[in-house]
Amino acid sequence: MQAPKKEQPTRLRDLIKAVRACKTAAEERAVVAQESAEIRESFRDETYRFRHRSVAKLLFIQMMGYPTNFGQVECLKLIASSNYTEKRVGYLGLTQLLNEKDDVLMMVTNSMQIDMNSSNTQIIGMALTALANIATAEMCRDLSKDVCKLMSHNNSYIRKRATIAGARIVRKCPDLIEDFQGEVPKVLEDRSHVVVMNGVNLLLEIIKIQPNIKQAFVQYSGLVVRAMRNLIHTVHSPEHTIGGVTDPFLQVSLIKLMSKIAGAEPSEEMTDCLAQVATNTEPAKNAGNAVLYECVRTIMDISSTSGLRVLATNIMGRFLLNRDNNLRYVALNSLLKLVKVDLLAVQRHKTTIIDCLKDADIAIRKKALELTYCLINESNVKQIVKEMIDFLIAAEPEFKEALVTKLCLAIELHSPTKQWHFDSVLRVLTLAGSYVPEEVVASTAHIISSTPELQSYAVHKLFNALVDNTEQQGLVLLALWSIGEFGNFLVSETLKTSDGELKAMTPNEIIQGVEKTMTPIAADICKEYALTALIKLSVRIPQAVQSIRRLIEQQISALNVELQQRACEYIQLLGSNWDSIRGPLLEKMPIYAKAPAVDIP
Amino acid sequence: MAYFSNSNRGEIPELQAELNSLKQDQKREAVKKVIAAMTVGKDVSALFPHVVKCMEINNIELKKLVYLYIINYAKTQPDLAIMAVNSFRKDARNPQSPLIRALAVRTMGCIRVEKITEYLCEPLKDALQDQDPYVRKTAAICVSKLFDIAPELVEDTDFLNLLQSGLNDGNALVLSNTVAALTEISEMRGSPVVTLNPQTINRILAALNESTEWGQVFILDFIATYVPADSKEAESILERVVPRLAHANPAVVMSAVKVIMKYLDMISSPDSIRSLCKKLAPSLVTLVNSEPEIQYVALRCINLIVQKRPNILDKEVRVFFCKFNDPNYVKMEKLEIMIRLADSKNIEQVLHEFCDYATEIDVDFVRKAIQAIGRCAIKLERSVDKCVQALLDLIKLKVSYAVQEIIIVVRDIFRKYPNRFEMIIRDIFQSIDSLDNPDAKSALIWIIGEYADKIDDAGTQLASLSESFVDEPLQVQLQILTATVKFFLKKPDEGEAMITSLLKTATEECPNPDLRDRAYIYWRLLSSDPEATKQVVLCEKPLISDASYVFESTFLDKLIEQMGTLASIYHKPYENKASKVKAVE
Amino acid sequence: MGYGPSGVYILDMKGKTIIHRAYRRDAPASTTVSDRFTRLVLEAEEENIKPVFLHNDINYMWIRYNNLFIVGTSALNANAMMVFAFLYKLAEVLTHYFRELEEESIKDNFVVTYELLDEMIDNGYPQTTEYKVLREYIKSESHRLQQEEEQQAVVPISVSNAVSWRSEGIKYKKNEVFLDVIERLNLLVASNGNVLRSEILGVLKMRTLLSGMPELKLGLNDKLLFEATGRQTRGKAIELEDIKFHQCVRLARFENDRTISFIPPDGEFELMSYRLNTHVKPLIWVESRVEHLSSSKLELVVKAKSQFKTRSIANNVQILIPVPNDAASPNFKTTIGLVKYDPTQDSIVWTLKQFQGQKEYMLRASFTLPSVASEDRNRFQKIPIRLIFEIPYFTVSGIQVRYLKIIEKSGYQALPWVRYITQNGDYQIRML
Amino acid sequence: MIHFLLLISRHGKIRLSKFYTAFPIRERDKMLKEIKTTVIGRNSKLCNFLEWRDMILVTKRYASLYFVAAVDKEDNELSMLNIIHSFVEVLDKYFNSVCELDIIFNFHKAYYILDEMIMGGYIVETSKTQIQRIIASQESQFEDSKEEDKKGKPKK
Repeated sequence: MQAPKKEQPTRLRDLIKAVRACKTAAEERAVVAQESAEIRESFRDETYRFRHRSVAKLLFIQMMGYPTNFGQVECLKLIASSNYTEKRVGYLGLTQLLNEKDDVLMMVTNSMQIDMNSSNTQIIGMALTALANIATAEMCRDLSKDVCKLMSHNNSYIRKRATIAGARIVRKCPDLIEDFQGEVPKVLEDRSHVVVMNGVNLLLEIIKIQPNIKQAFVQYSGLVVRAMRNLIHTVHSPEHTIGGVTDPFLQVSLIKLMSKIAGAEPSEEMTDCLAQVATNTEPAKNAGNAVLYECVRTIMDISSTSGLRVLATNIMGRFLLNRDNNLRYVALNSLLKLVKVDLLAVQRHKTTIIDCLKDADIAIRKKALELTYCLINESNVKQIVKEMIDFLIAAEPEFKEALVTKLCLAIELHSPTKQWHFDSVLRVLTLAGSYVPEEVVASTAHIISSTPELQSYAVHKLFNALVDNTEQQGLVLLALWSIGEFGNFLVSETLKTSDGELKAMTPNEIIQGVEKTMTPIAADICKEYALTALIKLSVRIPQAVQSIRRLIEQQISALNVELQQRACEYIQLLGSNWDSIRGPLLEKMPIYAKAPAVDIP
Repeated sequence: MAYFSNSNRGEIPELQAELNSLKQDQKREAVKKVIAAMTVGKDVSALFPHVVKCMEINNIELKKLVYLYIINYAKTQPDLAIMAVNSFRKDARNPQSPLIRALAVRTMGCIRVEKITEYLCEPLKDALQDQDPYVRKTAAICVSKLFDIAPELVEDTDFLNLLQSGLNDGNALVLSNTVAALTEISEMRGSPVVTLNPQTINRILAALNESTEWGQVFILDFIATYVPADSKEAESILERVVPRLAHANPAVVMSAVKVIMKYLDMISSPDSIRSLCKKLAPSLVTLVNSEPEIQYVALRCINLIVQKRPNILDKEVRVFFCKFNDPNYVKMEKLEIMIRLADSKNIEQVLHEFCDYATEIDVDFVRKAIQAIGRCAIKLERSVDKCVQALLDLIKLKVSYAVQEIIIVVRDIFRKYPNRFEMIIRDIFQSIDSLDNPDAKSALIWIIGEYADKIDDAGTQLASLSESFVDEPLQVQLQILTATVKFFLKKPDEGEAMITSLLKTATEECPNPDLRDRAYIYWRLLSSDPEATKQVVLCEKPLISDASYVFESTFLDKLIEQMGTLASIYHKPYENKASKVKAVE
Repeated sequence: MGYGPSGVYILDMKGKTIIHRAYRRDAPASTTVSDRFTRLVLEAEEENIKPVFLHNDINYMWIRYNNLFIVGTSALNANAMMVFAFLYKLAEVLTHYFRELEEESIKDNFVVTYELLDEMIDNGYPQTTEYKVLREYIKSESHRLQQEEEQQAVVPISVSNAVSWRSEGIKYKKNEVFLDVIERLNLLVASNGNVLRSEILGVLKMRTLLSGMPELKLGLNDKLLFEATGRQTRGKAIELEDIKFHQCVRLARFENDRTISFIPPDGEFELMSYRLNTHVKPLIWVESRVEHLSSSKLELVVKAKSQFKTRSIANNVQILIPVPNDAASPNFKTTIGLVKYDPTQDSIVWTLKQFQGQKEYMLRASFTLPSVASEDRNRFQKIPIRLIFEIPYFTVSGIQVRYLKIIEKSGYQALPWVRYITQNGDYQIRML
Repeated sequence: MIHFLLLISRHGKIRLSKFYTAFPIRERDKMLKEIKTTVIGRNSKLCNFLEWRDMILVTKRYASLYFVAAVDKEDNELSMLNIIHSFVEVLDKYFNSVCELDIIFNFHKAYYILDEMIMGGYIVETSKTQIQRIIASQESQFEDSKEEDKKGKPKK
């Protein structure tokens, strides 16, 4: 039985309506499956009149996330058609239904080449668009010559599109850069705005791929500055003016290009030009702000004079106080660049920046956090860390992790005393121990181990914190390690501190504390730390050896190999034949000598 | 009806006017409109006084609407709710209608502010002794609400005594709700209100027959907290509980199963145990035929049951075969139970199923199926060859995530059957194309360390796996460390350079204190006495067994006692922290 | 332990709250629940979301009903089984009330929905959930109109009565009872014909049109009953493995002497369900063989064989055979029935109006396949063949109603009518 | 450069999706899902930029539609916001006060318009009048070809 052939297939509009009428995902799936089957059927007829309609429907189906592989070949057929509508749908289908990885794509190169030589500018445009959007390296190679030629086409519509197609070609095939490099000066002097802009973008693409080529373009800096001047001074065309700014998109591109071709020492005319843009651009509208923002970024990138930098910092200072979150975001972003060259300039905005830590917007908070972190030094660390810890208490989980990481790094880098360092980390661990990265546990362990006067205090404090917070993993790990290493202090010493007495423990209490971290639902890593802590305790608190053996023995059949390995080894070590060696074997571990590697972002 | 269409700004004053209308019909329509607005999330709290006034009219339908309104705002604006208190008190004394009396008490209990208590106590006391059972049961529940607001008040007055007398109520509805209220209050205060004795238990059990299905759940859950004095008492209680297994409501069945599972431990007669177990099986199987969500809960609990008493379902493994259209979460649970039920009689079939699942497309399901094959190999000594063969067949398909899972599984098979299946190692090496799963990588490294003397190119393999040692996650680092020590101990000539450089890197380049501890201990061991080190590192390790995959027994018992509850579904025993429960705003 | 839901929320498919009722203070705001479900719908495939999950200290327990999510919440260690049983019960009650449970019917009846939510749970403890009882004092809008003001609603005695499912004073002119015995066959068959699992799920559905408070006693050919009474079996007796009864049946009595005695609710209800795990040969066996599969063509040969007795006839048989999800140009050859390609199920549907016992039929099907294959084209072989059918006057188990005694103190005579039917349940035959 | 541009409805339906960088299908689906969940329900007062993977998402809500563009970190976020706005303006002009339904039923036209503004990840034209002119000329060719089709002219 053959599915009934419909002379007039469903219209796209009706399909969309039918899909919209579906109440559930299952209903929608059924409608789409039915339609897809009909479309598949229709494709079997080679003389089918509504192929373009079927492909249009597939575009819709694909957008909803359903498979449309079977329509790929049809796009090629449409592209090869001489009918404008069919060709247009075919090209759209090509870019939407196919992926760069699809083999079918190779078969279209020929049609595209024919179209690039069409007399119809629209058709040339379509082919160029397709190339710019999805061409593979191989297609780029095959069509590179044609595109190059079209960059000098007498129609600016073709020139601008060919230039962008060129950008794709150099990205996919860096070895073809030379072909296009030669076209660049022509394009930069094009009488059409957009062609110039696209030329700049092509150039930026080339520089991005081969940064060392930059030098070759320094010679254009005069040209670029001139183009920029023209834009600022003469009101070119109202149709390119947005928010009172002449062609802000082109301005942004040109300014960005300046940062790349400024060379070691930016020319005076360039710095003048930037200064002019920075002072004269109207900051009321988004378009102007985009130009200012780019200008600031370029100033910060090139080795510019401090005068220019002050100008830039002030603009960002203004942005920072603006109520528009977007401006504050970009301000923080640019200050992050500046902070590496001119810390002092940024310090002036410290209060505003720290305030941003409690902004309602997580994007702002994250940026502010990065920046705050950069501003911390030994003189302000106590104050800023305190504020950051306050934020930590109220922070939502997704922000906690970032905050904790930076917080701990800051503590580590700038702490005035080891005691303060330890106290601060402990506070963070107790509040958000599950978010603390492994490195923090490690570095704090090293602080304790390298600071004898801190050891007893630290192990007491950690033990007490552990007993109440067995679910804060970071805390548990640090506490376990410290108890293992310095457990002897727990039994021997009662400490007096500013906030009360830290009592000595009985061996039993200590072992019970460790046992709390070894419940059936505890993470394996905690149990691993616990086992090593226990074996070390066997020489630090020999009185407890019986209960230590009992706890270790519980793990000798553990499913986790590491746990089992440790438990078995340690039980061996507890054997009497090891009595004389055990002490030296498990004595205090050497201090970790390597300085912590800290990346300053 | 137009209630849900968007209405304009002038709505509130308009409604206010309608609420104050003299016509009852219009009033009622107005209240409905107010509630409709409230339902779609509009703030109509401004109308509070006007709505409350409508309570004065003696019409039950209108009253119900007003009550609804008050309940809704009671949570956010309790102070407003207090305004209605006098009307409530009046309604609570309504001589004609028990329904209105009960509604008033029920609704007042929902206004959770301390201030309400002074108005609530008296009507509540009356209601507890009302002649109508519907009012009494409502009052019993209300005591638990009151306890939530003002525990001291309840403790200091004789509410708890009054409530307890509900256990003697001849009406099953009152009795079962009293049980529910008592259970909750006991949990909130952290100690039982009533000390259970055989007489009370008897009385409560007697009410089972006449209770609603939910009442039966309350009662059974209550009984589950009781510890019978001896086997005899346990058996006699179970005699009354067992018929509940035939109830159509899955919650009744599950609670009955829970009581039976708990009491089984106390029964001494093997015959009784056998016969009870036999009765459990069909009920459990039926639960697996229910709606998927109920299946899921049942399967999580059955997982516990078969860990405790595998024989109950030992003939029913087919029930747990995955159907194509089972939701994923059901399939995963079924697999887990299939593993636990696999035995020498059904292994052929079970294995066939697992292999079938292992070629499905869902990655997690495939992994789980492979684990299942491994677990069967460990569990069933006599079938291990078949299981290993099945894994070998799967390796040949070279599906990356499957191969990696197989490595993990094979490692555990080695831990059960050392020196028996080394030939698999070759197949594994031939099929790996990438190792992006750290568990798989760790497993492979462990295998190399363990079989260093039997793998020709162990050194090369190990070296290449250790290449990025510094950047590996901790678990992989630890495995590399131990494996390299083993390798050195087994092939000292080949391994010396490797171990020296590794120990140096691990102690000097890696900041992790645990890793450094391990490295130092090995280092010190090796430098003190390499031969003795062998005794330590290569010491005989207990073989793993199926028992390794079973929950520890006290832990398991705790979960079984909580069967059907969330704790038993998460497999995390619930510790009573009643005080920790916060109000969610 | 043992808590029910602290709040009940009914949401639409996009996660928007339609109506909700908070019973306890740990019930989250409806926007919280709505947010969570909006996220879920966006984030995950529905079948991967577990029906129970914890988020921000709140446990969510949810079911999907028509186009709704019905959600129960708890911050405590709730009895999840009870919550789910309740949610399904709620859906059932609302369906009875509104005929169809969906977004519109709730919006059109929100007052009644509120009233029901209020009556069915108090402080998280489920209360009365019997539709027949509820409807006596919570009227739907249409009933209300007839009722009018003068009548004060009262709690029906049955709410707190021992017989909470039946009201007193019911009257019929003609007293009748209809009993349907319906068996569904669940079957899972491997491709080699091995039955992996077979199971019969039976239900006895009743419709009682009886006056007063009648006492009913039902006799089945229950093997255990015969054994218990020491009676000789005449004909076949069957061993019912797991029986579940409606709450009206006296369970203790049944446990004692296997007597099924009860006072029935009025009207339609499910008296009991049972399950049998006996090995059943597939009533209809279907085999689908891939004869030819290439990148452009697929040919299938399907064989269907009925294995029940010649005198029985299966009605409305539908056989669903999976095919690749990008199949095209279907072509079928068969001597009987109607064959259709149904892309919405990625299957061939072979419909036979009647299928007599002990017959065998063939179907040949061919498809073309597009040159660029869909990603999971060959997955169809992993999908089982499914069957739908109905065989009247026949039960697989052989269950029989031996008697249905009706005794009422007024002494009227009532007629019992009994029907038997067998249907497919989850009936799957694997291809590979 | 712009890696992709999306229009997402407030219920998470994709109304337009244009990729200028190729991602494997599975990866793409995953990305879409992730973006939907991050973008939808975001308070409109928050800033329009989000760091996501190694890109920046520039998002802006217009009534029931979210516009999302993924750009490189060194790109000018404010400028991208301007492009989105221009796109919206052109759509608005073309559809004569645009609404979501226009996009739903004429998504292909929206694609054609987008092609005239952005191509290969770069802005290809910034003048709104110019874009309108081109689109008009394309549509007249489209009408011509329809005529041609009706006459049943033989096709190659």
